[in-house]
Amino acid sequence: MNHYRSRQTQQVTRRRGAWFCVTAVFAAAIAAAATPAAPPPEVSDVAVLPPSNTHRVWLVELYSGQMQVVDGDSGDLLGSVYSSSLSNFASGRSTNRIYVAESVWSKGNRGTRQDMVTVYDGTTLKLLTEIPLPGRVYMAPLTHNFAVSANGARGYVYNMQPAASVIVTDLATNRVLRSVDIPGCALAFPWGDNGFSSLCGNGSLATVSLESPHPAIKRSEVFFDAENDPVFDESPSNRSTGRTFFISYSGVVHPAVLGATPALEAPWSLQQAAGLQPASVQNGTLAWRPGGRLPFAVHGPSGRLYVLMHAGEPWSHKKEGTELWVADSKERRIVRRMTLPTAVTAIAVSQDAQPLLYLVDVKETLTILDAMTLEEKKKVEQVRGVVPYVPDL
Amino acid sequence: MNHYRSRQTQQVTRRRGAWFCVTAVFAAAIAAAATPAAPPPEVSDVAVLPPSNTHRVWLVELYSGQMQVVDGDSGDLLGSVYSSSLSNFASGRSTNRIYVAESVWSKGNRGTRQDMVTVYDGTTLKLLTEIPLPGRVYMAPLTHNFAVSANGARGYVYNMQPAASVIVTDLATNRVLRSVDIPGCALAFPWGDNGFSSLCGNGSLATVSLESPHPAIKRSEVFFDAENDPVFDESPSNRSTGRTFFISYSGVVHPAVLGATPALEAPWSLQQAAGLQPASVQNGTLAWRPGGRLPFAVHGPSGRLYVLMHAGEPWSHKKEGTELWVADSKERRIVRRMTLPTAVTAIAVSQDAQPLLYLVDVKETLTILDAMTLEEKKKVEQVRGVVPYVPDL
Amino acid sequence: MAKLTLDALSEKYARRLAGNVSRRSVISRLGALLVAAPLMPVLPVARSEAEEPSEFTRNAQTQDPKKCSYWRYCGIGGVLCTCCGGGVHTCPAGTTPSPTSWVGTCVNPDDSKSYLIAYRDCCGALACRTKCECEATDRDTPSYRPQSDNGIVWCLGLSTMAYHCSTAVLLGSAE
Amino acid sequence: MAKLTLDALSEKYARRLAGNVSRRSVISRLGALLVAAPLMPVLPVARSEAEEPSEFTRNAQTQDPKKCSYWRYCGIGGVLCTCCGGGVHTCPAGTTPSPTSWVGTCVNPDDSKSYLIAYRDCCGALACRTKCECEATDRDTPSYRPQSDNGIVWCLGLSTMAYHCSTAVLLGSAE
Repeated sequence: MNHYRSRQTQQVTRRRGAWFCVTAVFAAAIAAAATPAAPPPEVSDVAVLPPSNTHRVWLVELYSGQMQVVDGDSGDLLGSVYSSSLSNFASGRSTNRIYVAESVWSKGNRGTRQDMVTVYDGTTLKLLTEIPLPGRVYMAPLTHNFAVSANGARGYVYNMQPAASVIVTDLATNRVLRSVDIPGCALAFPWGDNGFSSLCGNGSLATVSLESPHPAIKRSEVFFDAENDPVFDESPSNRSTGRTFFISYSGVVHPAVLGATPALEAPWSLQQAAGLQPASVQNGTLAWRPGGRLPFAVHGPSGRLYVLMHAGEPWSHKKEGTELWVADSKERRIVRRMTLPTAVTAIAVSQDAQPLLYLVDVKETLTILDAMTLEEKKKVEQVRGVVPYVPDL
Repeated sequence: MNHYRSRQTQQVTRRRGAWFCVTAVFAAAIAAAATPAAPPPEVSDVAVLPPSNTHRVWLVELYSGQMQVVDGDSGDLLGSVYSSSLSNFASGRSTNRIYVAESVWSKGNRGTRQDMVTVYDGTTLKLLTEIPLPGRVYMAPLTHNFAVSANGARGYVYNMQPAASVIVTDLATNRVLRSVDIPGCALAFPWGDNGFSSLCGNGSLATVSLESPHPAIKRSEVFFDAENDPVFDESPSNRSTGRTFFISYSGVVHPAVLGATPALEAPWSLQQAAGLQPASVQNGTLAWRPGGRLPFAVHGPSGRLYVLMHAGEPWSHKKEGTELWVADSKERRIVRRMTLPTAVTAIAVSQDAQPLLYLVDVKETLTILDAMTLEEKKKVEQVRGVVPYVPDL
Repeated sequence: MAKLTLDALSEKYARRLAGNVSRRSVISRLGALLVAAPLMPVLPVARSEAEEPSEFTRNAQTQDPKKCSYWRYCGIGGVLCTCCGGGVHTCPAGTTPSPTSWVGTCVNPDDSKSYLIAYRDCCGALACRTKCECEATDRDTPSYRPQSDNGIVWCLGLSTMAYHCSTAVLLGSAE
Repeated sequence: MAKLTLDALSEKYARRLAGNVSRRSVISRLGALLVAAPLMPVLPVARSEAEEPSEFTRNAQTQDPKKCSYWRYCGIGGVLCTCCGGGVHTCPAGTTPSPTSWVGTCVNPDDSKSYLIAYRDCCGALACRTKCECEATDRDTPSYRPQSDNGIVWCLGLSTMAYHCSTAVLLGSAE
């Protein structure tokens, strides 16, 4: 359970003086034994990450902290980024920067609280700077607790103390720009470079444009039943296109294109798209329902929507997926249902023309599939409590 | 692997004003529905530990931190004490205080290093104070990296930066008294109230009496072969009686009574005590050898010495025990050999007349045996990376 | 972070509020409160008056408070304090009850009556290491309805934020 | 903590020291150094000149540096950097080589010759999460002989103390 292990290193002496003494005693004998044919000694060096590609995936430990940068083709671990517990990770444009929104206490479980965005270089993984924050929500991490604008220039940190707000940071100058109150709402789904939307407790969407110095909040109509059939926090969204699928616990998909004026499209049912009855929200009714830690992934170019489904009653939205459903989101049709041999908690998909689908299951194995054929390409075992993210999404 | 889980709690409103509004709306209806027969509401309270007894055992997570106080009779968890990673725990007299020697960085993996002894009340487990330290060895924790005198008045913190020293703290006034250099030596085995001994790299013992304001170091003769057959760091010792068994990797027991002038007794072989040949230190020679994380425990009143043994070659001293050997240390005779169904990494034994033996195995199960009959009394599963300590030893 | 001192107040009012309305309705009304304006009415999905018992309620028991199926835990999420040196309403030594709690309504299978339960976290040490981890997600809502989201760490305002375990305090009858 | 800057020096001298003496002898001499006075001679247990290979040496391989049995790892303890984005002598991105290292002597089974290996930790992030954990305890001594104790965290003196993984740097021939 704890993977810290002792290791063998050595401090070879305590005092220079002592060394010279040793040298004097043995120098003659050693000099005679020199082997001129020996290979030149290796030098300790430090790796940099290979150039980023579309098959890079992040494995984030939600609770204990630390993120692993993994190559999706080989399954190899390329490097790790430290974080404190309950942190959020986000990428700059093309993963040139890695941002960690974290809360650290000066004495571990006590002392002074320090909220910050910690900035790492995306290639060397070196810590570049820390941006102190006036606050940050402290909770089991959600993707949209912390997000970065499409061009990588702004960071949005959801805060709740307990009034809800989004702290906007300038990632060029590494400072906080402003805090925007979002009463009754939560999270930040960025769209483009100059704004974000938040989900609200009454079933609407709040949209904040940052063009003006005093950003106004625009509220959408109520478009889902937040009491009886809320949409997932982890509804999938693309920061560049604004294309978002707000998906409810019962499996109703509310498509939207986020922007200064969000376009909300007519909802459809995942179950109906599979030729089944829509799932009921009545207690005791069994149906295929979406669920898990990260139950959704969208391949933007093809419009394919991947969903973890399980047979369950209402409010079973955290149950892992025993089937993978693949929907054509344009045709609103389930094009594939696949039984998962081990229940899966979280998925992500790459955004290129030969996309990879990443699945982390309850046995802590990462399985990498061809996202089009669903053929297995790679398995990595013992990934230990992580969820997969495709950065720069 | 990570056992932090999200949980359900609630902040019920954001603004008092809003509450009053709600109250106004619903007050009448609610008042009418009051149920006078309802039981009085429970109140949230905080437990204190039951009075300590001889069957209390500590389960210490060596790497990630945190210690669990467990009742050896029931196997129940009584309470937990936080620590940072790679910390040491020690008890005051009769466990009235719990001391944690720890190193904390102000930003988790970076920032300012803070070494301290953190003091907890042994009954309420409340943090009482922190004693700042000028340093502390940072390593996979060993029992004698940090120890407290028999009367609970002094703490001894082994330090290496890289010069070796022991920092003596006054646990009545919660301050550092002095630092004693112990060149070439390590650890602190306290004896009585006014001194400690350390093991040295040449195979001798260094003894420090703290009666005088300028403590002198007395060195013993060399009594073991530190190069080829060193004695275990985790050699068992009793702070009140000074009775110590320095046990070598090959299984040679060097009995000692620590004190201002340590009494070193003639060594004996565990294997010979079992009617076998002594184990060789030659590479490639197979023999029963002691090994594990905490391979030894001594029941003081009876003089019984419990040892984890395995079949192995030299330098296999970290291999877990597949047999438990029970020695009568007075008669220098193995009185019992028991096969362990699951390999055991660490043991401890209570000091009373009906002693309990605590074993933690590689499957992370705590097994509690009657230390006299070796009958199983209790099993606690999923104890997760801990070692057992009997406090006040 | 802002010090939260609404504890007694919130439980008191929540209890009165919940006195003769279902837990769902309470959530609905409190949830609506969080939205300053406009208060769009949300029509709940039509359902029968006598709703089926949830999966949790069907499997609840009253004998063993160290099991997730103990009746009071219908809305709990986290580690049970009963396994950590605490009790059903008692924090383990050295930890502190969280300043706020959520109130749920659970059915006691012995008398088939509904009772109000306050879920109160104990904060202090690291998460209690035990097998007793439970997650009852009945009406566990997303973060934009934080009043019933079991993901938020509500140890806020205490000198330590570390979550240790959860209690289920009986407030009284809900009927 | 004292900043350790003996790195280059220590490796250099250790290598020269170890040039024609066995690793065991080096340990012995360096160990003795740590004792200021008196330098009591310790008589090693009698052993033959041509010692049997250790269990590690008998099972060593030269093909896969992501396995504990890779020949250079005869004295390693911890997580292999080869599994963590580093290499046999390369720290993963974002980590820093420890300022000190221990020098071991390992036998390459391909040519049956002994080579000097510096075990150098990479420090920075938390411990690398991987299956590649190894502990070769050949001549891993107790803490009172710290020069060969694999329990001590030697990231001392760096701005971060956190251990991430271990490398095995080939220094040259030991024969």
